[in-house]
Amino acid sequence: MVNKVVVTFEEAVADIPNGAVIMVGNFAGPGGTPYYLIKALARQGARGLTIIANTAGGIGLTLDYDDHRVLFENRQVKKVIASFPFSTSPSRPSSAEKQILAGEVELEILPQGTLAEKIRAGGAGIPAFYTPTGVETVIEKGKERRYFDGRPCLLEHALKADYAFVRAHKADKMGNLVYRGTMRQFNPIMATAARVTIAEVDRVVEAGDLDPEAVVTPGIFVNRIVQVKEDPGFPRRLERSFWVRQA
Amino acid sequence: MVNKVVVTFEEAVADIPNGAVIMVGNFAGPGGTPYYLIKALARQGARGLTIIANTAGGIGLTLDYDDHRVLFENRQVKKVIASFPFSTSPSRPSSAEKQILAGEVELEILPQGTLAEKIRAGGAGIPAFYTPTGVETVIEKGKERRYFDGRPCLLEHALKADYAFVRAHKADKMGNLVYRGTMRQFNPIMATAARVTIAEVDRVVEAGDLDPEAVVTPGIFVNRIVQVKEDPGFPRRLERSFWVRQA
Amino acid sequence: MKERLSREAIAMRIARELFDGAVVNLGIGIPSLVSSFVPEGMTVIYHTENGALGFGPVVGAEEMAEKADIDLVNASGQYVTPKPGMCFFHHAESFAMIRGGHVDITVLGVLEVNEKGDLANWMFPGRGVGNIGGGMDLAFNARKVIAATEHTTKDGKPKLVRQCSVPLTAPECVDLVVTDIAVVEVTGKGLVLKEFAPGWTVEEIQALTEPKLLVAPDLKEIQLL
Amino acid sequence: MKERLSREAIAMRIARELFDGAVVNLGIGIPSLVSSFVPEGMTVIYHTENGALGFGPVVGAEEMAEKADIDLVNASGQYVTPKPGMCFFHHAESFAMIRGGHVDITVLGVLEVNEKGDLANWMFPGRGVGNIGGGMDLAFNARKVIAATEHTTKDGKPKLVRQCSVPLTAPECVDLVVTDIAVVEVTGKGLVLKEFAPGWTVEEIQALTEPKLLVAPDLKEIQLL
Repeated sequence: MVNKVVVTFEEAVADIPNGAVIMVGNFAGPGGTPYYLIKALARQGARGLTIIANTAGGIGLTLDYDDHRVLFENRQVKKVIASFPFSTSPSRPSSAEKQILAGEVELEILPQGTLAEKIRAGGAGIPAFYTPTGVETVIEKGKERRYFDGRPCLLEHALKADYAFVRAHKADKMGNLVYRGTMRQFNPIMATAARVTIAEVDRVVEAGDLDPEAVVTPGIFVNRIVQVKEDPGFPRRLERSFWVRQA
Repeated sequence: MVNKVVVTFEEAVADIPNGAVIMVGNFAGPGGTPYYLIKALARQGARGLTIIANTAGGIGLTLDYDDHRVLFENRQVKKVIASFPFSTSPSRPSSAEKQILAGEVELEILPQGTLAEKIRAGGAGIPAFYTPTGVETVIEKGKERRYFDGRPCLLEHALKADYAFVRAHKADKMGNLVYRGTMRQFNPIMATAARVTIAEVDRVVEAGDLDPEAVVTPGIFVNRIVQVKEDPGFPRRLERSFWVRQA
Repeated sequence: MKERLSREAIAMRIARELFDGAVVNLGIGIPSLVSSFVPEGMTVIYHTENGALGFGPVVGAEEMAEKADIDLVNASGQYVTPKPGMCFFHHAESFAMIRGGHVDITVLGVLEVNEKGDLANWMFPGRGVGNIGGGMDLAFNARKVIAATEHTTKDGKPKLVRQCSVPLTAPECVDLVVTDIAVVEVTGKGLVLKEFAPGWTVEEIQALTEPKLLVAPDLKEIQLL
Repeated sequence: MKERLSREAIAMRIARELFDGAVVNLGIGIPSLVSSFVPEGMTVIYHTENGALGFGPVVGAEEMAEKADIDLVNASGQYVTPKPGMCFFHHAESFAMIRGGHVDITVLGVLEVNEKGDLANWMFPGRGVGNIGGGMDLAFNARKVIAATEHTTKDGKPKLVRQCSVPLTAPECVDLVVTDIAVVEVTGKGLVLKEFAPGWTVEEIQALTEPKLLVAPDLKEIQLL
């Protein structure tokens, strides 16, 4: 039987070498962020990393918590590819922001939809695609412009990674993942685009315990599964479903 | 309240003009084929149609039934874009096959993955993309070749349609669709790529009656919903779930 | 100085642009207030970049203890509420909706808009950095782009300008600008003043606007309801 | 004439190429028989183009009345059975898996294979038409492509040829050819004969093969189990 469960977060990230390219699910708060995998990587200490994520960590949009900003604080990152890399509060710049402005970390900024589509392309074997987004803006710099039906578009290339850290609600032992509400964000596409995908989940169940119609990430995309063991204390009501019927 | 339900299949296809481009969900048998919408279009009689579908109808792979082959029999089609256009039985060529070989219907044949990705691109606002599939085959003819990381790829353009005929299991009145097993095939992507998407479903339910985590086609992609009123007699066990647990 | 519309009143005016069944994505700031003013009985389907459609209102401060859940948030990270008929999807599907033209209306904040409808709104003023986020895809691809803004900056400088001085979000994307003193339509001929706030004259509005305003034949006072 | 392996025996030999957890897509004909010979205790995850992974065996003739359901079929339209851990997805996701290199092994039928591993299998012989279907994406993109075939055509002509005479499915895609008399590996140096059917000599196999066969140092008789 296939069983992808790894007991500890330490084990799950142990083989990540210096210089690895890592995708990290993340968007506007701790929901759908692989919190413990990030912390384990901070302890593990691999350096010279390239991080692909929506933010560069610590943007302070909502809850203040330890997302991948800790990797910047530890100076483990050499490059970040993101759409929302800067703190929303000028008075509290993030570690990433300071390192980017000091030239210590390289930033590639992308429109969010282009970032998502590049990751999807990486998983889908599409080496490159055209998108209208970004023409005549800073995003166009260095990119090929081409017209389709008279509309200018930019050529964008696929993104792939060595590792993807994804956060899901439940996993079965074969690696099938289901999410909860807006947890999905970048997680399902990142799971397809990395050589090794590691999923942090609330609960591991047996194959057959997940509704096959509701599986979002097929198990073939997941290499390692780690179950969360403690409650980080974020507002969350796992006992309550988001499925509400009409009154 | 949004309510996209249309009572009859006749009404649902009434406005389709001559020359329309229509995507039709279809794959290896009647599962996921919008059987009654096709029949209604055959009765409605619009001509000069372009059909985008996996097959050109009547391939005889499994059950012999009236799929979009009836549109060819009626001589309503001028062009078909498909990956599997010919009958698998040389002794029983389909209507489409005869018309294609006689030069009466134009055929554009595509690899199935390229066909699917072109439709997905049409819905996703991606005007064109590169794929490795088809280089150095008949598919390359007239297409731009470009190398990515040394691998030759072909430029493929998005496909869009005026109408999409899709088959789903259930719809809520807002148009959210869930499928059943392998019904999905081309249906969810076609739903995104047409100006008007018409869904044929087993059952219409109220908003809130579908699990939001299991909705595959968001309602914004669906314009009209028609509920099937009779049993066409295909082998089907709607009372039985495909969700099986370990013994 | 004449009275200007409040941020809420700007949002109220924008809410009049919505229609039943509209798929709407609201940016942060004034745009986020629009959802409070949707007419009774009209269904508006809200889209959020992080993968939800058709969710309900933001969780109010008083309900926080009972309803806040990090797994149900909008693109600003605000807790929102579940609603019958909503659904979830991932980021590539979410932006496939935006890029594919399936979002009917987006309402975005503004640093500058010019007379061609170029929008600049992503660079933090004075910081030399900024977040592109989902705004660029929305500005390029939503069917209708409404810019929501005060008519002038805090130091009284026009935000409707001849030439944008900061990096663009998208060229020629804005359809309608709703400010605290005017409603201005972007047309092929230039900016057309369609509506004015109570008490404001064309000349007074023009004085706070860099490009020359054309005046609509049916110019009228802004109606909020 | 010496005895040749049955279609089932070819499938048995191919089953030995599978591994635990392998993601496998089987074409129609001989390839579809492979699933019957997976060793006990090994989990193979079957992929079908129409959007399922991890489903169970084909419904047998005797179970048809009880189990056939048009909503659970494989790419050949055969009814298959549900299995714990399976999942469903749409066609674009299905081919994203194939194109993205997530299918470990595909087993495909053959009209002709040449010494570079070019595969031709989509044109109906003699009809001048054919169905590309999902085979082209699989041949181009699966991690390992196994060609399953009789060694010669019905009229005794070699199917391992110097130059393909019919339109290609994909160039340089085949890794391993398993026939009714031999197992042949496609290498940068040419075709390498790895295994022979019981009783067959290298010379006899070469006589039915157009390109020159290199002989593996560890040449051995085909083992089926």
